[in-house]
Amino acid sequence: MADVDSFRTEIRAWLAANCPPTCQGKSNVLPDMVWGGRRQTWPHPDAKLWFDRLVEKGFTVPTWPKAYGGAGISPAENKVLQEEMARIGTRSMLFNFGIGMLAPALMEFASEDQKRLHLNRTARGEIRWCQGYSEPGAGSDLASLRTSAVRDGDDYVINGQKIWTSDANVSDWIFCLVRTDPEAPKHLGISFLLFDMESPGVSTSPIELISGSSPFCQTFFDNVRVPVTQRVHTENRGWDVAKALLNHERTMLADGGRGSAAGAARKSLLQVARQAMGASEGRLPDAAMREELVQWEMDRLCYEATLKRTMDAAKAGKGMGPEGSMFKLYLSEMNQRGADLRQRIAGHEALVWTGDDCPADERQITREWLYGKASTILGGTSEIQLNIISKRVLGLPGD
Amino acid sequence: MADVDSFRTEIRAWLAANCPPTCQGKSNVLPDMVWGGRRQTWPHPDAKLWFDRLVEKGFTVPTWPKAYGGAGISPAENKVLQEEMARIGTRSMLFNFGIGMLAPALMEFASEDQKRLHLNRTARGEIRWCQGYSEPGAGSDLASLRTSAVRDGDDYVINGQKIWTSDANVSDWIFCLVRTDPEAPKHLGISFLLFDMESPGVSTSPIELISGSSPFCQTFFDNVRVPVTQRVHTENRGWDVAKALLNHERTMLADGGRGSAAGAARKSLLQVARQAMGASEGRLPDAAMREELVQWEMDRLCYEATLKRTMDAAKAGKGMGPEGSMFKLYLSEMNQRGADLRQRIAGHEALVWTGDDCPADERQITREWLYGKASTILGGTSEIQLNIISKRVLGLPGD
Amino acid sequence: MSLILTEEQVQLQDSANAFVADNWTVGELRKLRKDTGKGYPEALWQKAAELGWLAIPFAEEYGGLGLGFAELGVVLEELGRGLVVLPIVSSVVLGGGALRLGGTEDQKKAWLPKVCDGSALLTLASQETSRHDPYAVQTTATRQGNGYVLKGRKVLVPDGHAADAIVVVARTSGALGDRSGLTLFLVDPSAPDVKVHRNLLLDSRVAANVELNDVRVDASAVVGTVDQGADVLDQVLAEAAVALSADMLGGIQQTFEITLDYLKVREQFGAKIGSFQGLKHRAARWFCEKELSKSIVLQTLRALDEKAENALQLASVCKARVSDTARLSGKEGVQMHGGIGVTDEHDIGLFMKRGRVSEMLFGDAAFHRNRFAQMKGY
Amino acid sequence: MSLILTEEQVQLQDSANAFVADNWTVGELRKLRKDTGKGYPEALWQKAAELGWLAIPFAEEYGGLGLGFAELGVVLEELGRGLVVLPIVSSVVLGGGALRLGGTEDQKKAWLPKVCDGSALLTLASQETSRHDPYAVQTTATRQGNGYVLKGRKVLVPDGHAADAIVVVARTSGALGDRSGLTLFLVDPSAPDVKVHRNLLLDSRVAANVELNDVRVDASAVVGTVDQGADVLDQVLAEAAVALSADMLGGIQQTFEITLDYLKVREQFGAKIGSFQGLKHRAARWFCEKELSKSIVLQTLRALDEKAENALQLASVCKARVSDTARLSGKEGVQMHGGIGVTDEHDIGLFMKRGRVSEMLFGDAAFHRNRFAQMKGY
Repeated sequence: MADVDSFRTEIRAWLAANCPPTCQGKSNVLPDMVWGGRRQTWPHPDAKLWFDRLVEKGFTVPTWPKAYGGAGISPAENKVLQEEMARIGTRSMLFNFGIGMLAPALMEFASEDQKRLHLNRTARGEIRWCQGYSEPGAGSDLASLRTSAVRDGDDYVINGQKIWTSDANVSDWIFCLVRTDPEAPKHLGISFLLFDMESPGVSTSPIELISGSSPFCQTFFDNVRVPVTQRVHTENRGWDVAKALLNHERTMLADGGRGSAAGAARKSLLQVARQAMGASEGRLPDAAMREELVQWEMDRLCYEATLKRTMDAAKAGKGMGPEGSMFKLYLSEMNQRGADLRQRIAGHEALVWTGDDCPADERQITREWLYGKASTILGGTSEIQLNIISKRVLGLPGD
Repeated sequence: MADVDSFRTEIRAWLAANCPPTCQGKSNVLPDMVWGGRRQTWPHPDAKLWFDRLVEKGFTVPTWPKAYGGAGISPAENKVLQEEMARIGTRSMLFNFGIGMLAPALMEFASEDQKRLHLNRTARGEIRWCQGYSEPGAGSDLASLRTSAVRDGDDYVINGQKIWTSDANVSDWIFCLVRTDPEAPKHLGISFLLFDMESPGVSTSPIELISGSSPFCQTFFDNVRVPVTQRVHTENRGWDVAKALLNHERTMLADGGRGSAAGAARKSLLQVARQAMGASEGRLPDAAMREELVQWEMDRLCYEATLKRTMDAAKAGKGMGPEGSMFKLYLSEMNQRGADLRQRIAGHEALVWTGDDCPADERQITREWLYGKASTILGGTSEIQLNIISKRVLGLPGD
Repeated sequence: MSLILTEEQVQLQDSANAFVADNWTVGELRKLRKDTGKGYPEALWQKAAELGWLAIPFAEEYGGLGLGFAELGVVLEELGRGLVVLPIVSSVVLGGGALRLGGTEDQKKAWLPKVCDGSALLTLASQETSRHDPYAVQTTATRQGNGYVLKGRKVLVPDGHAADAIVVVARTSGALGDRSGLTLFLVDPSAPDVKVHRNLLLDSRVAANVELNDVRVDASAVVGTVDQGADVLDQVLAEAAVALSADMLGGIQQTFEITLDYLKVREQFGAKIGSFQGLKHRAARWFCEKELSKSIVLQTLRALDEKAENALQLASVCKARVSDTARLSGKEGVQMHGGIGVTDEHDIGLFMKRGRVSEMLFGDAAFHRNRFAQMKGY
Repeated sequence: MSLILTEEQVQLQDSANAFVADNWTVGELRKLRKDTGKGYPEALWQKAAELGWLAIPFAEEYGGLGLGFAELGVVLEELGRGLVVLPIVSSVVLGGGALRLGGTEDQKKAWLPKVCDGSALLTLASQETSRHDPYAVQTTATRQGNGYVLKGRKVLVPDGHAADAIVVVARTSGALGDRSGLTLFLVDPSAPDVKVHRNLLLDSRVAANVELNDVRVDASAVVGTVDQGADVLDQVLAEAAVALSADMLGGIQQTFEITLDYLKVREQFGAKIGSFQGLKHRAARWFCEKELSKSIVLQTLRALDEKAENALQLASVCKARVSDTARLSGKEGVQMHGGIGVTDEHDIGLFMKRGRVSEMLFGDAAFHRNRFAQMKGY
């Protein structure tokens, strides 16, 4: 505890000396998130200044080793750091797919040179990463991908097409699964490459969803040349990297969902209901809807308890493992159901797509309901999660 | 129409001349059902007299050909007959598995001699039939049955075991699936036999269910000799007969359920609820339960409409076919849900199994709930019905 | 009452089916998003009128065909199957229906022939609250001289922006929520004190919010009996709920068939996805729900025609069941299509959107279960 | 509050697990059907007392261990896993709990040590209506001299036939359904004007109906405050609902595991039935429900110990969720076993029956959802 206390003192002093007053408190000038990369812009020079100081100390990714751009501090120390930053109303803003998903996989599979290069650049916010996994023909059967990488001297030549590439049109680099051996069994002919999205032959096209425009893109590769040195792990063993990365993704989704979707829904479901149907003797007058709302709220509380139990177990040294699939399954379905309820409760205003006589809030409810339809499909369908649970958690035999 | 009218006149005259007054009206002496067979008893000699007269006219199975014990009348004429009997409060009482299930299969597959013998005896109420299909190891995979029939001269020698044989301990004859070729693919080594339950080597043992004692039995065959002439259809092609019979069974279940289970439940669900929870301002006070009750009642109405639509289509000459599976699936699940609801609504009295201070009605509710658990399993599980619907109705590919 | 189609009804079905195939593709809905006019294809409207569809439920003396909901349902089901956008429910069932049920002879003579030949579009302005609640009417009609002054705001008036006349529900007595005290008025939407806001709904159909800022109408504008408007209103809304259910049934069936086809061709993990029990069993259950929905629609359409005693109860059973099945269909249709199902490019999402709007129009499943419970003493 | 077991709790779990393995088989339940005595194995009751389990939630001054519901829950979960029949919830949580929360010093001294060492069995007589409704109390307690006269009829009194003392809820003022006006009394069931009817429940546990025919009690029999009995009653019933949830959780887990094992060995159509997606996906969803149930039980047990502000709300969430999961487990457990599952010979039906009774005790899911809705302003 003495160590932690002295660390706290140290951090307070550093924050006092380095965090500009404009970057603290409720009305600070910081952007919500810094995605990084060549397109990053800054709403205020102080935000950039503060970000540079965070980078310098390794505080954008505090628990990473110093050699890779982190601060090399322990989880306990990081907790103190986050508490102290929260105390003065500031934060470390860097967030992108490179940190939560790619980096853990690189730590496990990349060469030392690759780690030094890519982890450092990621930690410094120099690269915004996107993910090249799904393909139009492959769907849930990810490993049946067909984008080809053919060896030509010291390069691979890439041809093919990816889909559901989030933010491909604004990202700098991609981590990408390609087929390097079309003859091998499907899981054994895949390699994992990193390359620049400005390479000649790369183009992107945004996907319009049922909810309107979206961050998702289709990405096309037309004779894109990628140096062999940018392959992570052994040739044809990219599926090992992919699997590890998917596990991190599910964990991130389960945890990330906590603050955002469920939290936002909680605040407003009862409010939406009261606004739409009023109250009769202090109760919601529509008993059928009330029942559905209460069931949802109870499910949410039970989900929260389960997340807490799992985190407590993790703290006690028991890893999450394949139960991650349970969180992805349950959270996405619960939020989808919540969005559905909210839209049904909101009534006629939520049916309006465009119109001059309707509140924007309700129109937003409808877009969220529609966007939520993607949550049980993208990032692994509910059916895939059910397969994973029954196979890897319950030990039931394959089909 | 003229024909029908004259038939009606004829029937009225016959009824007036033949139906004893004691067998008419609300307080008649007739038993609910006549199962037939050597154990049949008669509550009143007039009932026996009336039954014999029905048999003589072929009116126990009016639409069967006269050669097989029926009256050879058309469906339209049969409608008139039933209307006229209902008008004076009498009925034809014969009911057993031989009529609804076995007979249609015999009509299709049996030899002329077999038809004359067995259909006539069935029509006259001389045989109560039971069904030897299921086996302990086979379950839903009916065709994997192992009861063996080995040819020995002009006989088969049967060894093995059946389960879920309804009323085996009080039946006269059994229609039974046996394996005559253990080497053939499983559907191609089965034969269909008819034999006497008093044959040496047949024994039965009743099955106790979670709801208490039951009509189901286990049936054991220990070197039972059955003449080869009692085989229906070609050797090793008994599965054809079995399939036809199962289709008739599902149709019978779907139609039979109409009057009994669903009807009985309809009468009492709301009553049970009012008795258990009273009313507040004319409404059931428990809104959550009310919602479940209403959903159930609506499902029941939609089911009834579907049954009617199918019957109307059948009348117009469009057969039922594999949709029979839908009725078995939906009806058994709906009734199970209804029984579950009734038990939950009835509250504490329905929790009592035995006790001197509790009404028998509520105790009955619990037994029905438990017995209903068998309805989605016996006669083809819900899962089997789902398979049949997806394959035979929807045309989806096999697993 | 037989629940299968007569020969004439089968012919009508074939003709509606051909009409859709020849004149419309689901993709037209994407164009309607940018339309700022009437919001439906006017040429098709004219063709539908020529085929006599708008005349189906009206008496011959007003230019009608003297047929019933069984026939109208056949047409609506086919149009729903194709997601065709035409204001039939608005004009024929809602506005025209109010006049058919409650109109004076003068009103009928003035408007019904035009409804039948498509030269006028009528609709009904009933709803005021977020959720359907037919007696929650705050719009007032105050007696003044030989007429009334209407004041209030209506929402979700189907095709209200394109209507030639709107039947408005207003309160002439009683308190908010009372069944009695409602009166129906025929209002000219081009009158100076009427303001119509055009809203594009999420399924590319259009509804309007209508402001009535002290609108003066003559006493001859009253449809039905003063203070007893709910008698006509209940019937009209039930008929609209059932007519819409027929449209929804078409959408449900088409969603099911499109998805079933997809299950038979799409491959994953080296097999057709329709061979996976996980999807197969869900498809089989969905099939059952679809069949039950179809049955209750057919039965209720006929119950309306026969003026069956339990017609209003059945209307609630029908709308509740079909709404639930539409929600299930939208959900399963999109989910079973996977990624492609959530793109705007694929049609399946359009079916889900139409089903969703219809689910909530004229009372959702919760509303109708509650209403049924009240009627039946639950 | 951490939602994983401490080392001591893991030891307690191991010891309870061994206790069940050494002393009990599920099949004992079939024997209890014919038992006409206390309805539970008295030798085991004594052993449970010796292990200190009955003393867990009581203060040391009354012979207790000064532990909490987290510990009691661990024991009850293991007993529930084995379907052991012991009146712990009756004596320790209901009767003993009422005294712990509301008893006078004299009452506690007289009874709690005996509850702790198993020499006395207490219980609570609260319910009167078919469905759980704690304020629907018609039993009256009328002041007379230095005491009260109790008159009424109680149902579903857990282990009431074997109790040495029963805490009876009676109305001292107010109207039927009022929360205020209830008072708790300690009643001797062997008193001449008390009549106890023994009922065997469908899961082989026993409950009694208790008639109170003008039973005289002293003023010292009052537990807690006159007219304010609901304060103690609400807490006791919530604690009982949560304790029972722990027992149910054990049953749910065992049902799941038995069924999972069956899916892995039973063959049909040439394959293990657990390889069919139709069953596999249902098992996976059931797994999720089971895990959620486990989490809410662990959280609520701890919330009771910490006297958390939202403990009563959580108790309702807990009982509602666990009741729903128990129903699902009973249904899926039996259905996935097929024919053998509906025979009396197989154990799976016994789990379903226990789950069913527990589902309805101390409020079913509908009751608790409604209660939660009221507490939270829905």
